[in-house]
Amino acid sequence: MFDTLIHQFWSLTFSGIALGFIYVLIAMGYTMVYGVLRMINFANSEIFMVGAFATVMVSKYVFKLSNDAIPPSSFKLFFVILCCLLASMLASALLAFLVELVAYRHLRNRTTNRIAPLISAIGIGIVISEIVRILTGARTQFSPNIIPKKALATFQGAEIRLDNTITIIAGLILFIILDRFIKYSRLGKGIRAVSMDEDSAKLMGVNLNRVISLTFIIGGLMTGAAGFFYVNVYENVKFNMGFSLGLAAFTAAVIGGIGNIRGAFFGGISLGLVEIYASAIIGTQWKPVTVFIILVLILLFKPNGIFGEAVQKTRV
Amino acid sequence: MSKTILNLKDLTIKFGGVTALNNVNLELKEGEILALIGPNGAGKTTVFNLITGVYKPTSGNVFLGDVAIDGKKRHHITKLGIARTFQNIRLFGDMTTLENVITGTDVRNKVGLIGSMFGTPRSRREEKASVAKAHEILKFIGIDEYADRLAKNLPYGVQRRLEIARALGTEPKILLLDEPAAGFNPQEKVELAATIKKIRDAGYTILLIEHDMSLIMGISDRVAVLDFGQKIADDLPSVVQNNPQVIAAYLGVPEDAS
Amino acid sequence: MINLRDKGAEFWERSNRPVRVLTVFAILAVVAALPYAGNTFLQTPVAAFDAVLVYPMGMFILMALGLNVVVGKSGMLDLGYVAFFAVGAYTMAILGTRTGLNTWEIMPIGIAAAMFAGVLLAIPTLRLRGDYLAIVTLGFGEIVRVTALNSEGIGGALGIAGIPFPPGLGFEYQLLDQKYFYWTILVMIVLVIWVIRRLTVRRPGRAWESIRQDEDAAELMGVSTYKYKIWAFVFGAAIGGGAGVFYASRSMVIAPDNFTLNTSILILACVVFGGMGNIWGVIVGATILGYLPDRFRFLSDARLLLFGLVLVVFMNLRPEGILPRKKREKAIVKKGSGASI
Amino acid sequence: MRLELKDLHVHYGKIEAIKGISVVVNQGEIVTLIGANGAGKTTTLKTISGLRKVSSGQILFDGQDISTVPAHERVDLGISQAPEGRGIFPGMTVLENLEMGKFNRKDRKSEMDEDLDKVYTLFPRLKERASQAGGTLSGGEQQMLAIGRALMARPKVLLLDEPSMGLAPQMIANIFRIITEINKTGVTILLVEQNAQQALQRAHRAYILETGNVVKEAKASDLLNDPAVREAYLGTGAH
Repeated sequence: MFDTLIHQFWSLTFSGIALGFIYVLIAMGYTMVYGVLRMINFANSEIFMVGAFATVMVSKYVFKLSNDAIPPSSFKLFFVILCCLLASMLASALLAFLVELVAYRHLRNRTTNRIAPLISAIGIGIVISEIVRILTGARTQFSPNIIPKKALATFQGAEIRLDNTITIIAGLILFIILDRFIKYSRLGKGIRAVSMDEDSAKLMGVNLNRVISLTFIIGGLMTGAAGFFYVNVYENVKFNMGFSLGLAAFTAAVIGGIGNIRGAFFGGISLGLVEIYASAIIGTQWKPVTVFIILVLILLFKPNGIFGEAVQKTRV
Repeated sequence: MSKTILNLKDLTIKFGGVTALNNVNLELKEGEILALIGPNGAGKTTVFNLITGVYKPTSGNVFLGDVAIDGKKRHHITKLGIARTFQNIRLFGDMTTLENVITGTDVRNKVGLIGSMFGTPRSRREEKASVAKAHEILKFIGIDEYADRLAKNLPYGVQRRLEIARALGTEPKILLLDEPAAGFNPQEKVELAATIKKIRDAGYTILLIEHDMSLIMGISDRVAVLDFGQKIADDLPSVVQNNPQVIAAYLGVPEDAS
Repeated sequence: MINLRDKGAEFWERSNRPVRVLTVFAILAVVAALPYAGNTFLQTPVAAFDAVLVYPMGMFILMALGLNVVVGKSGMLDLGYVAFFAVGAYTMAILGTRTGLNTWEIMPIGIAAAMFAGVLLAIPTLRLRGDYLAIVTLGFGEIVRVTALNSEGIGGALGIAGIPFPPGLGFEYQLLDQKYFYWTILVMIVLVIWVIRRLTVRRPGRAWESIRQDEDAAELMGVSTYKYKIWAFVFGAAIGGGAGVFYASRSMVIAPDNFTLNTSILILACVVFGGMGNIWGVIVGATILGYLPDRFRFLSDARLLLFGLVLVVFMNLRPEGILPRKKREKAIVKKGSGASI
Repeated sequence: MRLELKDLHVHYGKIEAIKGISVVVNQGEIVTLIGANGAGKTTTLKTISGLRKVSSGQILFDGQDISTVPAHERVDLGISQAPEGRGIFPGMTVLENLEMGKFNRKDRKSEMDEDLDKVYTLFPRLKERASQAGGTLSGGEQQMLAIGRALMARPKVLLLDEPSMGLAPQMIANIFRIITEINKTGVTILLVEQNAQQALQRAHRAYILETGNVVKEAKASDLLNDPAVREAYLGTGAH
């Protein structure tokens, strides 16, 4: 039972970290929104799905990539990656912005009922995934291989693959940029202020609606990036792909303490690893069950996450 | 001397690093009206929250009779005989006035889901008794004419009174009133004072947070003063009123230094 | 917009007992005669009309009534309601194909199994805040499906086939003419309405209402909120489970694919559309949303899209649904009106 | 600068919290609103700063009706508030909190430093704790921070909501001394207080509020020894 885990430990670890970074980025979508609104963005999994589709579309129809053709050379490869990544990020950010407008803004000013925005967000999530389902005929779309899955080096017998490496490095860079932005930029401080005390933030001159939109947009950018990396590693997209990844990323956010971006970083990486190790032991088909059990356990015993309020300084 | 019904012993509670209450001792005698006063932020509502189980004390105990009730569940404390009203009205707005009170009386009812589902004789009996009791309480408080109105549509003054009625519905031994006169005009305050006295005369013990001094002086048997989470006075109203420390806490110390 | 619920309530109040009894029987008679209306403008183009009456319409109404106790009455957002439906259905499928028990004997077992699943989920999660509860139930619904999918012992992805019809009671349940199924589910619906109405005007209903409106105040008024939340959850689960047993017994074959998140969303949309917290609204909502996609061909593929739109539009524009919860007050003699007390 | 409330009505849901009050604050004054809990003092301030909606009536600021201007834009007009309960950002450092006060001001760095210097001169304690998280400050220090932060926006009028709440007498005296100092630098102040004695000593004029109405308006020094004030707080029979 543990054979796979022991024999492929390092290879699993690299995949786990790469998967972890995908979770980290999607978790930003949840955690940013939660930080300012204290609400779960139930449409975030669909925002991710659309980001992933954007990469497939651009690589397939703009750059005409296909798995039969010769993979692009280094400069063109870089250019393709950049375009696909940007397309994913922008598509998701735009969608996130719309989700806020349609599902949250009106209700936020009108009702104190906490269920209403949740239902409305669920609804918009369904609408998005159904539109994609109808457009794609519910079929899985296979993506051309953008980043070649070649080994850069080996470590303890495990291959260090290019696609995983790019995911990890780019994910890390995006995370650091976001972290710095929230901590030091003027708008980042506005976001933090709203998350701590909405009324006081208004008294400082912070435009609440604008900050909330911005939060959704930033969350969308990160979630969209995750879509790009996901496509690179797994090479297929489907209208309902968001559900399980969304639940996992939400779990990652909760592990580290939702609303806390550094917590989400920690949560994403650890969940990625746990999931990959657990799959090696009990089989991939039980992955969602593992994630769900982790989520329930965390909510029960550590509802504020592993870091709890201790790292409130870094809170969004 | 009548016997002590509620006893707060060395109550201390800290939130983070801040000590909200520091070693507060307070005794409530059966059948009295005790007013708890003090400036904003002195810790009055915190005392209510400790008594009703919303907070657990950092140290110290709350005794109801001889039973320590700190740490017990909130609904259980209500069942033991303590009911309260809220400073910022928290009625069940989508229920009628009558239903609000009946929800209070339910704590004395025994029938559960199964009994209600099958409409057992006991469930029918209890429902009937609850309705009758609720009407009685509404008449007693003087708002029975509003029985079928939705609570959220009631005038402000009636809402405040309904808070009291709902609390009485739980048949408490002790009634905690949190600023029942807030937002009242002088005429309403006079009426409220009469109501509170009437409740006491009906056999309830009352602990009251209030800012309106004329109301307090008119009805309370004793006044306890909190300042900074500490009890600085506990005496007859007339004595407390002229206590320099109390005056200082309320009006501020005339500044002589500068 | 006129408040239909109040119009109905007004009529009900003005009527005396014989009129009320007559009204109920008249409505029941019309509803019961529906299977004979198949060749009118009501005809559904894809599936047979009598089948549509049973599923989705009847099933939706039944489940929406159950979910309404959880979401509408008690204010807990349960996004995994399909799980209880699945537990009921699988209980029927397993016991129906492997033991000699018939549908009516399995019914209480299926309900009990669903209630047990409800308790299992409720005990750890009902202490959580509303939005966490929503996502945990969402996950739970999916987990039940994934578990069924991966458990070869209960058929895996293929599910279970050959589930027996309910035994006839002087008549035979038939596949081609489903009016007996329809009448059976009608009886179940009437029973459920009757039970829910009893509960909601009595102590449990008040407890649920108070929890929905202000949980802390309810607790401080002596309502054991945790207990009543569990009850609401388990009661809803029981109805879902019962619906599941009947569904499996009618469909003869079930598979994990019948129990996706979509079903939970569809039922939630029925509740939201009709009016959270109001059983008549929920019935109207489930009837319309159950019927429309089968009546209009272009809607059947976009069914879920339509339901998603319903959620967004209704939450934003008419959060109280078609039939709002109790709004009307009995006329009162107001003394000294205008004064603030 | 002149701030004027004209027949202002404010509702919380169906309940009328402010029932048509008229208040005037002139350039350079300290005006105080006193009254018991529930009188509507805090609501009045929140309405001026835009956190509460006006039901009817006007808020005139330099002659212009600002009652529909959103809260975040009123800061730019020159209205700053140190809210009740201080409302500091607990997870930000003291310096960051102060910088938030300048959120919409595109000042040069030198102006920022100048304003910081001013605040630090008024509250030397804040300078010592500049890099400490706001949430770790004592109540008095938080109050200083709230006032200092409001000053960073270079307000024309400063709204102070119960600056003495929950503070030790020594600290209260200190805060009020600083309020006078701020006023002397040309900032107009509207002060809501329960600590009537202190407020009346410091203010030029005062309004007494009772259940959403202004029941008395007078020079602060006249009210200081007015039995009516004492009565409002301690009831008849106090002497």
